[in-house]
Amino acid sequence: MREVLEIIGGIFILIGSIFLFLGALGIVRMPDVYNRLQAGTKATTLGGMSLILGVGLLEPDWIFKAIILVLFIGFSNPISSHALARAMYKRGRFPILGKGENMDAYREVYDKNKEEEVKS
Amino acid sequence: MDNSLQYLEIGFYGSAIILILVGLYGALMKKSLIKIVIGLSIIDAGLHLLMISIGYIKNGTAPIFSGEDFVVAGNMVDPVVQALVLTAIVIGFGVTAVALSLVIRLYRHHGTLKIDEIKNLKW
Amino acid sequence: MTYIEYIEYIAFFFMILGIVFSAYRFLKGPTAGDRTVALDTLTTIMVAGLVLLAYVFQRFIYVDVALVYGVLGFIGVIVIARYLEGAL
Amino acid sequence: MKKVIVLLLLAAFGYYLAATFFYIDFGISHFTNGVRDYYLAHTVNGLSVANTVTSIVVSFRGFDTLGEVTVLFLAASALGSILYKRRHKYEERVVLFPSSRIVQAGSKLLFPAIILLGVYVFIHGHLSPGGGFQGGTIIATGFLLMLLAYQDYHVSHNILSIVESMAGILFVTFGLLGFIGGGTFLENFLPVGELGDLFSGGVVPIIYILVGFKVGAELTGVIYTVLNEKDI
Amino acid sequence: MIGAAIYAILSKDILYAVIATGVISLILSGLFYLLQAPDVALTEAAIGVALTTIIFIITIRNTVRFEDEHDKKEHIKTIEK
Amino acid sequence: MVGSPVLFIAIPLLAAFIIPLLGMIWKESVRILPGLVLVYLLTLSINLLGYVLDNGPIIEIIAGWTPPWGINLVFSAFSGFLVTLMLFLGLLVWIYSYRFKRNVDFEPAKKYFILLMMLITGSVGIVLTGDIFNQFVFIEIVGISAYALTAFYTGRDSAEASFKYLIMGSLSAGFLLLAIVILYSQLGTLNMADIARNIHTVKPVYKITALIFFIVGLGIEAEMFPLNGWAPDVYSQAPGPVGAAFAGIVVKSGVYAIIRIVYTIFDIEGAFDFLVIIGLITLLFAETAAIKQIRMKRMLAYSSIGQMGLVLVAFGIGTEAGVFAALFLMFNHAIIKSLLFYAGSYLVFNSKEKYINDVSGLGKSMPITSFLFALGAFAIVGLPPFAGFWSKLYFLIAAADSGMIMIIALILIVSIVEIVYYFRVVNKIYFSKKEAHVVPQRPTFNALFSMIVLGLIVIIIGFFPDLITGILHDASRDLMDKTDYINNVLSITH
Amino acid sequence: MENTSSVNRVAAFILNWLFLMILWLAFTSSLAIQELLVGVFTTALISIFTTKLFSCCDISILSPVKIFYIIYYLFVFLFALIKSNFDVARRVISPSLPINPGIVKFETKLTTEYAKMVLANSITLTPGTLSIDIIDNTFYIHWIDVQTTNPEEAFTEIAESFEKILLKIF
Repeated sequence: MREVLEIIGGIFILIGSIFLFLGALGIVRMPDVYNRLQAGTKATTLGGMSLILGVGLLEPDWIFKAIILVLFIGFSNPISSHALARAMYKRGRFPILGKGENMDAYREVYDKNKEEEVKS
Repeated sequence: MDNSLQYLEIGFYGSAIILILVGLYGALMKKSLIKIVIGLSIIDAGLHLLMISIGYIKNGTAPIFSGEDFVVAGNMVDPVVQALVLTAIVIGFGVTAVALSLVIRLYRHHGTLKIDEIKNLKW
Repeated sequence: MTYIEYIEYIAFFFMILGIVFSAYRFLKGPTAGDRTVALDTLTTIMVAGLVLLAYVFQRFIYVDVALVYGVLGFIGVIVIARYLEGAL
Repeated sequence: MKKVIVLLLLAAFGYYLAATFFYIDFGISHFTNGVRDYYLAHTVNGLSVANTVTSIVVSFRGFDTLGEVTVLFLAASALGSILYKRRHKYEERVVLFPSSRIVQAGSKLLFPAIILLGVYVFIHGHLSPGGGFQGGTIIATGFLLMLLAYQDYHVSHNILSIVESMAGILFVTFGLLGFIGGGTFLENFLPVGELGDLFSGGVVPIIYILVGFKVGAELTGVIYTVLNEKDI
Repeated sequence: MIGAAIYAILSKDILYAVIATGVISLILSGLFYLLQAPDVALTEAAIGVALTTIIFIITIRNTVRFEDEHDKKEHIKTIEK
Repeated sequence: MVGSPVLFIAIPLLAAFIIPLLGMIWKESVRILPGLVLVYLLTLSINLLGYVLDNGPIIEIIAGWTPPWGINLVFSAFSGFLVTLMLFLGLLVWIYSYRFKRNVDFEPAKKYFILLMMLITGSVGIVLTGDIFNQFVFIEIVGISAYALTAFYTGRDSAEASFKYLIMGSLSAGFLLLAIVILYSQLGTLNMADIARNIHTVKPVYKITALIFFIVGLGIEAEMFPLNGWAPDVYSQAPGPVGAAFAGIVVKSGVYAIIRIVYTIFDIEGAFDFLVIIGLITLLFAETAAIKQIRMKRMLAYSSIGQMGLVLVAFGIGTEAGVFAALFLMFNHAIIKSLLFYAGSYLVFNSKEKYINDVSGLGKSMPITSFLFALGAFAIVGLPPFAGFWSKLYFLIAAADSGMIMIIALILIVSIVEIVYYFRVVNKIYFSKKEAHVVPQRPTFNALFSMIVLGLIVIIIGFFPDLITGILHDASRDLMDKTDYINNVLSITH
Repeated sequence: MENTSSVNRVAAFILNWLFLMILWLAFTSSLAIQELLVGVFTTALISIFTTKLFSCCDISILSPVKIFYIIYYLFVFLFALIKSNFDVARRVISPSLPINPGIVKFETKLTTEYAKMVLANSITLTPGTLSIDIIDNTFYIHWIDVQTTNPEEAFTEIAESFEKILLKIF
């Protein structure tokens, strides 16, 4: 049983570290803030979760704290990246847009807010 | 375990001293008041790193006698410097807060953060 | 060296590479948002790294540090985001 | 030119520091009969506190901690007096507009958890890493999250100051209680208990809990003062 | 960490410098952890990551974000570009 | 035993924590309580001083751990004398500022009194403690309250002075920390007596480095030469009583710390010469700067720096007579400089720029204040019937005994410089035409009371110096006896 | 009316207490009697003070059906998360950076704040999407590889599978 857990834990750790690395690579390669956030959030969240879970599997006593940490990371990371994305848009850093019509649906909200600000 | 950390050990003193120097440079040379405060806090960071690395003992473990795996006292790192650094960090935070409030006051009074333009008193 | 130790080395290697990459993005990065993204990524990598180090040191109580780290790093990012939003 | 001179001076200073410190070898113990070994031995036998750092901070060098708490208290007072404005309204808005719904809901859910984490950290200060300062800081950070997420979240200034004062008074009183039975200031007068239990270490955890409350209230007060600081 | 420190000193935009101090204290507490000082690492993380950042940021809000006006113009130019 | 030295720290802290609570119920209590605390501490310290002079020093251990493991407080003749002096001056500062600026709001008044009390407590702690890191903590307490008190008035350039002080203060705190860590890494202990016992085992390079860092770190508080750029600005921008508190209390504790380091902890001979040199440089620099000043408080500040240089020179002589002279100088400086600050700040009360010229002709409209100022001026330059004369005399005798003839000559020249600039002010007060725009301000009753007390002390000590020399001899003997200190501290049992 | 609200408050208190108690158990990872006592006491104290804030769900969330759905949701979510990661990995590694970013919007039928938050978080963690803002019922999503700008189609593409389950839970 112990050996099986060790093997599974080891694989989890490996996967986790690779995804952490990919997340970091993603924020280097992507062209603008939003895409960087995409890469950074998803990859690091899964990477961190699986690495911590792997450690929890290796040491069965630690599993509760590991689960709490995993839940916490899974809960807080998207919130912070959402807050950051919203903040960047509100500052007027518009995303790079791909080919297609009406690609930026949020722009109208932004323009409306700006108008109200100017009025007041 | 030993090997993986061995390469890191060489740099601790060095990076601490470089941090102190960088902070000193900032505190002495920069024109902006906030930069000066940042320099001070970097000096503090370097000092704390220096103190902790002095207390380190190779292959030591933290000075905590935890319940499940009782560790003998022989190979514990120095707890005294850790206590000192704990105190120093909190004090440093207090000083930083006071410094920044003074910066706000100065900005209100002079409308600028540049140290060259704030010289009603001779520097 | 056992199987687990190999895994640890590889994991540390990847994490250090990750730290280097996010540090690059931090130093390069044209806007404040990019830097904050780098900070966020760095925090997550560090949390994971701390847990792994706790395993390497075989001290259960070290995990507390990682826990606190996760909480506070998150709040730090929120602080910066709120400033960038113009709410402060 | 000035830059060059300063850089040269800094280089000289750095060389001096490096020359001094590289002779203090890294990773070995430098002295034979220092206080360290006594602390390590007596934290278990005398106090039955698992975390030696805690026992040093609270008991062996407890006077430092008293001073340190005072420094924070003074820093809070100093902030108040430096940034004082006569027409100061506490009802003033802390942030300009509320944050998005996601952050609001998330912080609502996380806030009790963060407070619990802080409490856990300072209650277990004598068993695991952490203690009053760290726990207090975490609690203050939790309040910071709420203050940032909501526009109309308020912490009562009076309650903060009462908590802070009471914790401080109790700290000093516990110190003075050490005089009971011909003891000294801050001396442990409670049974020490079993190592590793939650109820162990005599007055050490009690004092650290008080420190936690005090630091939490102080730092929340500092954050609140600073957040209210705005040009009208 | 040293890179972040040098960056914090040299950067013209104080906001970036503040974020850099966050990075410094992040890595610093990692080093404390490596040096077997979890208490200190906890303190450094607790104080350095959120509290120092908020106080610095509020100072920036109440004063100015750039070291001088020239930098501000440059910054606006890069945003518009 | 009548009390415990730990009360000097514990009671003010307790009061500082109680004050915000009481202030919610009864607003006047924030002004009264600090005074009561100071009165209590003053009586306690006088009692303890009497006990100590008869029975030898009191060593107080804290938390039940004997030195070198725990922190200890040392109340000996030397430290007890300084503590009594500080508390006395602190009480006068409190009396003086009780109604200073009647229109100050409740909140600032509360903070002012808390900070003032903690300033005094921190200075007392620096003097009492027997542990170098504990001393660092107290220095930070003093520092933070001093920064806040300097910036107390929002109208002036006080924030600038305070910021300058803060930068230098925290840099010096860094040096202090470095010095502490070097000593700790070599000896593994932080207790002063334990360090002093084992200092001979340390390699000289670490000893010298640590000593230099210590002196640089503590020199800020003691207004030593290259590090005193903050002093004139702070003195001129801080509220009047706070300036007096700096000159009388904080500087004393800084000098005490340096002296303790040089005399007790380290055994380096060259340190004494170093003190003499640096003291002389400080003295010359300060006096030449003082004569150029056109503002009242800056002049007083430079004069204060000069006096501290003189004290350092006296300590640097290194003999018991020298220490005695230095202590006498410190005592006189504390009393007289406080008097000068009190009187001076009322003389220029309503003047916007605080020029010396603004005091012209005030001798008629403010007779008592002017008289007291003149008294202080005569005393501090060392005119015969007053207190300053005796201290300078003892100092010259001590210097002559050690064969430092050059120094005597220098000191006499400097004294002439002092006479010039003080007499210029006195001359302006009495023999110049009154300037039209300056409105004289009558001192409040409290201020007048504390000034008159100080003036009486100046006169009494001038005529009966033997009142104080007994204690001073005991104190200087206590400082010189290093082995006794070590034995006393380390042999204490629980 | 008064009665139900107080009942609700008690329910929220109990839920909050339970939540914190589970957290406490996980933090301490021990069942020693002292830890439990202190835990019960502190968590009760904290939940008294924070009940007003803690209003995510009523007591019915403890019913077995809902718990089943929560677990089911977690599985769906985990699957999506893993898929999204491989998606990101593919995009990051491939040299040509196959992206076509844009912002789309769609409406949701969810009403409570918490449900929206969970949905937004899930969207952030699923393939190629990042929620930027919620205004009333409209989600604004940054999509790394836009396939359609039509709100309904975007909804089916991104969020439908989650929303179905969330509607059952909240």
